[in-house]
Amino acid sequence: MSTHVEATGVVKRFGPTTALNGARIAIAEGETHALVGRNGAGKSTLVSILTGLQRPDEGEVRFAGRPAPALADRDAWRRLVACVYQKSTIIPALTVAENLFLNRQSARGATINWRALRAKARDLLDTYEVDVDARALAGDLSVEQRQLVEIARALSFGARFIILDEPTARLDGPAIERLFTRMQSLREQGVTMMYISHHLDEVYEICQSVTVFRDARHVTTRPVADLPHDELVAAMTGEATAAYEAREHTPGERVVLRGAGLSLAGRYTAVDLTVREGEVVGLAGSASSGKVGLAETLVGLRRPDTGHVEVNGVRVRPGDVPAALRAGLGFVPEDRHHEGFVPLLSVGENATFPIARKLGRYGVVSPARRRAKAGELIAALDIKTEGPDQPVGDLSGGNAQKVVFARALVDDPTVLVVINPTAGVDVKAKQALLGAVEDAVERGAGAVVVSDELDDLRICDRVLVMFHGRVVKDVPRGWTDHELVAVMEGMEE
Amino acid sequence: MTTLTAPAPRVRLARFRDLTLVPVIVLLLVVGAILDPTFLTAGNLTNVLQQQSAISLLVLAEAMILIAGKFDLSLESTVGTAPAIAVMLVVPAAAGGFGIGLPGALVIPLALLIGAAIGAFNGFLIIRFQLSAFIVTLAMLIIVHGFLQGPTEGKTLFELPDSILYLGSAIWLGLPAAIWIAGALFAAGIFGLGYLRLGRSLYAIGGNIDAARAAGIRVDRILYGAFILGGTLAALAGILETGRLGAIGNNQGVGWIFMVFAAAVIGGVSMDGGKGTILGALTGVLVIGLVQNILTLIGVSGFWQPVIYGSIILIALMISRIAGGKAQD
Amino acid sequence: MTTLTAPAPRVRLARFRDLTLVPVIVLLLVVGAILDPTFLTAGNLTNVLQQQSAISLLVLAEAMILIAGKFDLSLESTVGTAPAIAVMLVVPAAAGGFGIGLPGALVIPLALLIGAAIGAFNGFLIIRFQLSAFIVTLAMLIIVHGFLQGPTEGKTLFELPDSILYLGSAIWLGLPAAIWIAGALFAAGIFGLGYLRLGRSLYAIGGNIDAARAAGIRVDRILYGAFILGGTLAALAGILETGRLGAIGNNQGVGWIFMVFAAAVIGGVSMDGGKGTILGALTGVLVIGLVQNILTLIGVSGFWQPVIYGSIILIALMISRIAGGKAQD
Amino acid sequence: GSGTTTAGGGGGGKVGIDHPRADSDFWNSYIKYVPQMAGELKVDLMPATNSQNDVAKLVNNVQALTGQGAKVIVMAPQDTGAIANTLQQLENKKIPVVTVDTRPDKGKVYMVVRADNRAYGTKACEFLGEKLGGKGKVVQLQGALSSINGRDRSEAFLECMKTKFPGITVFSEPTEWEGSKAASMLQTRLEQNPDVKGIYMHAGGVHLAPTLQVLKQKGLLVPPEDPKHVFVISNDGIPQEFEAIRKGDIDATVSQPADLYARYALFYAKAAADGKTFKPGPTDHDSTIIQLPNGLEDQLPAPLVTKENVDDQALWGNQVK
Ligand SMILES: Nc1ncnc2c1ncn2[C@@H]1O[C@H](COP(=O)(O)OP(=O)(O)OP(=O)(O)O)[C@@H](O)[C@H]1O
Ligand SMILES: Nc1ncnc2c1ncn2[C@@H]1O[C@H](COP(=O)(O)OP(=O)(O)OP(=O)(O)O)[C@@H](O)[C@H]1O
Ligand SMILES: [Mg+2]
Ligand SMILES: [Mg+2]
Repeated sequence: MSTHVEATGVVKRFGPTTALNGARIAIAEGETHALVGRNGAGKSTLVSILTGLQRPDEGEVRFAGRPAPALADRDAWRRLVACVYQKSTIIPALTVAENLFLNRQSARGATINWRALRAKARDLLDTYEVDVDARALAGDLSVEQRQLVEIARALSFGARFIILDEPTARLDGPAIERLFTRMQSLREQGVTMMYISHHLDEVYEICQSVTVFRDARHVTTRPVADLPHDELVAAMTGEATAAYEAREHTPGERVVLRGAGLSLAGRYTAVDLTVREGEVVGLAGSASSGKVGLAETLVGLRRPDTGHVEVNGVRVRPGDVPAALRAGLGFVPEDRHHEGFVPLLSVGENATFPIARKLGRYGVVSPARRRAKAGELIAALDIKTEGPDQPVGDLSGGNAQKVVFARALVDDPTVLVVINPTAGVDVKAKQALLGAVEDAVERGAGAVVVSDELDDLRICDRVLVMFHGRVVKDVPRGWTDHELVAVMEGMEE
Repeated sequence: MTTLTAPAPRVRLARFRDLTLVPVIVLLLVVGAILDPTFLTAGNLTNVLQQQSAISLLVLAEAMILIAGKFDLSLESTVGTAPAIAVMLVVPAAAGGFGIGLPGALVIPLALLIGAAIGAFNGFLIIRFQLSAFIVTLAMLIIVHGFLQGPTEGKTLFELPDSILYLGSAIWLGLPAAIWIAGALFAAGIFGLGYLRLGRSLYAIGGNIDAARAAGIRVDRILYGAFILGGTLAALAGILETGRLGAIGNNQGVGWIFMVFAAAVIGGVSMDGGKGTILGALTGVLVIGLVQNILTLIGVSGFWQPVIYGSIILIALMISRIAGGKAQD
Repeated sequence: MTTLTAPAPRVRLARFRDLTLVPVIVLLLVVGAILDPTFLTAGNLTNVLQQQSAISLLVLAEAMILIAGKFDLSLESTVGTAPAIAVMLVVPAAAGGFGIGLPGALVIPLALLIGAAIGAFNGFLIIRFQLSAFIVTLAMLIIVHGFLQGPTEGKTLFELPDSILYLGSAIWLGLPAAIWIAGALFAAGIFGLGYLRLGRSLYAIGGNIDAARAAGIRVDRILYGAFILGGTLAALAGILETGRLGAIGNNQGVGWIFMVFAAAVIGGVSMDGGKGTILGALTGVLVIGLVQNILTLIGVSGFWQPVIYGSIILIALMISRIAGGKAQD
Repeated sequence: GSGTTTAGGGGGGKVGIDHPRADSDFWNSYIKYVPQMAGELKVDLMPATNSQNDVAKLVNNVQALTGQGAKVIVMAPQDTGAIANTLQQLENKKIPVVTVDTRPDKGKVYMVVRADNRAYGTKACEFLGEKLGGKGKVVQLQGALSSINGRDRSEAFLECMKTKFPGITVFSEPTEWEGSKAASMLQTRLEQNPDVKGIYMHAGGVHLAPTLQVLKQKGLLVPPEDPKHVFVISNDGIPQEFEAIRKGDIDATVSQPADLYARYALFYAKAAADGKTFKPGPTDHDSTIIQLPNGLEDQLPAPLVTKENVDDQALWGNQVK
């Protein structure tokens, strides 16, 4: 088998940060090649270099033995490689159809036939079983639907090399399955793929070989079959790491979070929910189940049509985040870019906004105390950053997620609501984040974990499964994957 | 797999969003007709269109640039400076020219070229040096106007070659040529931004410049094009205005830019880029033109006119907000 | 961790980014001193500071509003209208007043209150109705100026109560009071936006309004506060200017807003929100003031003055871009 | 001819009037005189329009006025070139035009009613030149250089200084009719040249208060006898200037006759509507009509007001209430 894509000696610096330091990768023709590494290891940076968005400071990229085209020649790059980037490349103000066929709406110079374009888009969406209206504005889609549109677009180019940078971080089980089926058939057609994910079991499921990056360098490249799970994790983290063990909790009697008679048109109907101190409650459900909408209502991001929310016995004004926070809530929103952090502000400021009033008197925020507090959080959550003063916008995706987590935990909340808490977070960090939730619960807090990932739900004492906007089942600890998925898919009442 | 949102009505709404000002226009037509019998005559409405034709070209240019996520304040200065410099290159020194004496037939191409050059220079500073478009074009507004005031020493140019007067004063098929020209350019704009890949890429650039770049759109080249086309349209607006007024005063175009923005934004073009249509911008121009005309006809006191005028802009803005259903930015 | 480089240099760089215009200021001081011996005298530099004190308050207000991701054009109209209406509430009808005859001591509080009210109304339209801040405040610029022109019928108010003249003309400890006032307010602004919870939340709001909301910041309340404070500062600027000029003309403040934006942006404040500092904005004001002073001293021809002036803004912008190292927006 | 009312009882037809701007004291006085004079002269006046110093608006307004049936147009085009086309169109429609304050460069006018702006500049120059004894430094606070009046005053002042008083250095400050700019520029100039002894202000309405404020701050607001006195001559003739002359703060002003502008603009408008014609030569109101290539011009007197004649009740500035 010949080498389809090869990068050697790649160095890329961003100011004082070295994102890639002599890294290399070689991907054989027709294989699906995994690239794994901890958050900030330089994976996405390599993607931007392999797709011609950025020029490496040093090193070389070759496609089928030929040097890569000039950076300005975007058409040549697009013929060579298609990509699902980690950062969204959807244009919210345009329709789904136009996003799918951006810059190829028509033949060069020809008039766009919108009707035909929509039909083509519908075909494409059908092929990939993406259930969105081609005419809808992309900005109105859910995070997940947007991701599906991006995937459909990347796969539709007919490129012989496709890169997928954490495509599944925002997808639920069935969507992931569909994606894998699709990738399988592409591979059968001889398409080469590079696949990035923090779900290592996915790597074993669909990839033939794997490259591990650590601290901006290449560590190893091996067939997946030769690399057991433990060794893979050890290669990524540089040390042996045991699998995460969920702990036992002893829920108390006090109810810390209550939702009573909550309904929101189009999202969920007649939901009652109580969380006691020391208890972790999961919220699960497949696409459009309404779980995210419900969780956002609990934290005050949405105002329900009916019903109310109590935090620590205090009835919180609906749709009022500050009131919920003051009542003792901490939360991690679904989309970190949207509601999670202010990119230009530092790690320290982003993490400490909810406790700013405690960092000094008379409305003054003491930078020294802020830095000290942020330092603690950085250490506790193992955030890879130059320090509390680095802007969050410069962090890698997973590390930015940890900053959002830090913000949720900073005020020692007695109620924690986390939505897809480990999206895009590496194995070790995932353990740190789930551990942080459990620590808080052991201190007497109650937690709600909303997630598409079964691993996250394993720490829950019970899982509420939603289907079409209703809570259909309360599943106690001890479920198997198969059971829970069956309930989520509505196959079992 | 059930998507709970009903997509169909949403899309239909989106299409009508271009036309949120149509009720306002109808209202203005009714109010105008009630307030003054002259208002609804063909003559008066033709006047309104003719009066708006020059400024409408600026709105067209600005809408395009705004959709691409940029900004150009200097257009208003180009309206005076481009035709003036072109004229001065052509007319003898006695008539206020430079005494170079290029042939009179060149005056329109020269003016358009000067407009294009100003646009290119703006683009150069903004794209190449990544400077703030607002401040670059603000400085250019001052500088370009200085290039009218400096060589003319503040004087009006009124001995103009016939060629530059023609377009702004001719009548074609019973309507002023300026109306035909503006109409044709708007039609081209609506078509170009609606049905050409080049036009659509302006939306992509304004909506998410990184995504546009990743999709293979030649962002820099297209932005240059937008600035150059914008400058050229502003020069053409200047030519039409020159023909309408018969001379080039030192204040030609000065103060237009605020109205241009107001027209574009109440017409649904976002200041943040990526949103709005040329048709919407056109309705914005019409609203502004009709309001001005009605205020003139009913003869509101000059002292209070600004208050009424500003209030009407606010009301139009609210209507466009309510009908459009989306927060503006 | 190989990527862990020492954090210290980065922070230091970031801190210096506020001061990218300092070399420009030094250059202007040197050039000025060479061109004219009067330039570097204490008297002249004091004059520059006094001349800039009123407009600097507008820059302070605008910088704050820009950092919060919003926009206020109407500040320039408040500069004239707030003190004028306050004066008219106080002076007798014979002196151009409304004949209400409130006590003269109230004139300053009244002016500040009017400024605050204008800011609150802007905030109401922008925050409550989610209208485009640019166009709302553009319409308000026109309307507020109409509220100066309407009641005065375009006349200058010459007979003013002493209280409103005091601040703009008094000398405290050998320096004009206006300089002390502007200095104190800038110091407060630098401290407030750097170290107060409220000030920091302006950055959060401007940087990502949804994240700010999710972090528990009372976004709407703080934005209202920014607009109200902005209007109040503009009214105070009007009071200082009134004292300096000894009368309130119909043009007071008109045309300032462009210079205000230029000063803020060359001083490093982003038009996109969330970026920049008050100290940076202050250096922007100083650059503009020194340029104006030097141009006056060397007596450049009035006709070409705009060209030179605009070019200097462009050059300052480039220096601030190169020294700052980041693309502007 | 003396064929008075020819048409029906309507008094000759409607007069449309456009005001140039509403943001200066002079024009405001003019605007207030207009309805008063219309009453006195029994002119059938349509509601006035205002072109806010924008010739494009003026053109639009004139179109609207003729559309509404104006038989005569009174206007004050601040841009005298760009109105040519409009005048041509009005001539085609046989609508006579009276212009106030400015003389169009091209296009037919029935009558231009104005005081000579160049004469203002010359008068100011002569006054200052004599007071300074032909030597020293003076500052001229210019209006906007893009306005014909500002330019006329400025050019005439400079020309006169050059020819009659070559020993005087003139500093010209372009203030764009803004008080703020005037104050800053004057302050800077006085810092640089503390020996400036004369100031010519193009517009009392906007320049008066700032100038006095700067002089006061510099301790230069002293009586004419004092050697530190700076001679100040203004332009406009508004009541506040008279007040300042009485107090000795400034020395003179050129009174621009706002009342006469309004009166004779309407007088000639009515005459035009009635079909009367005029010939060059002296008139019955202390003025002269001169022949222009494109019409006639009645050059109204613009008296120099000093301490001696400041209380003359005939001055319009003394009649404003
Ligand atoms: N534009 C940038 N400016 C500054 N630093 C950057 C930039 N992009 C990436 N970095 C830095 O480069 C390093 C590598 O980032 P990269 O995004 O490649 O990591 P990753 O392996 O994709 O991580 P994740 O798994 O979290 O997505 C990080 O330390 C990050 O902070
Ligand atoms: N901004 C929006 N406007 C209208 N409908 C929306 C919006 N966001 C989401 N929806 C729709 O509301 C329904 C419920 O969404 P919600 O996010 O609560 O469910 P979910 O279980 O989290 O779904 P997913 O797993 O796909 O995110 C879905 O059909 C979704 O498409
Ligand atoms: Mg990544
Ligand atoms: Mg979801």
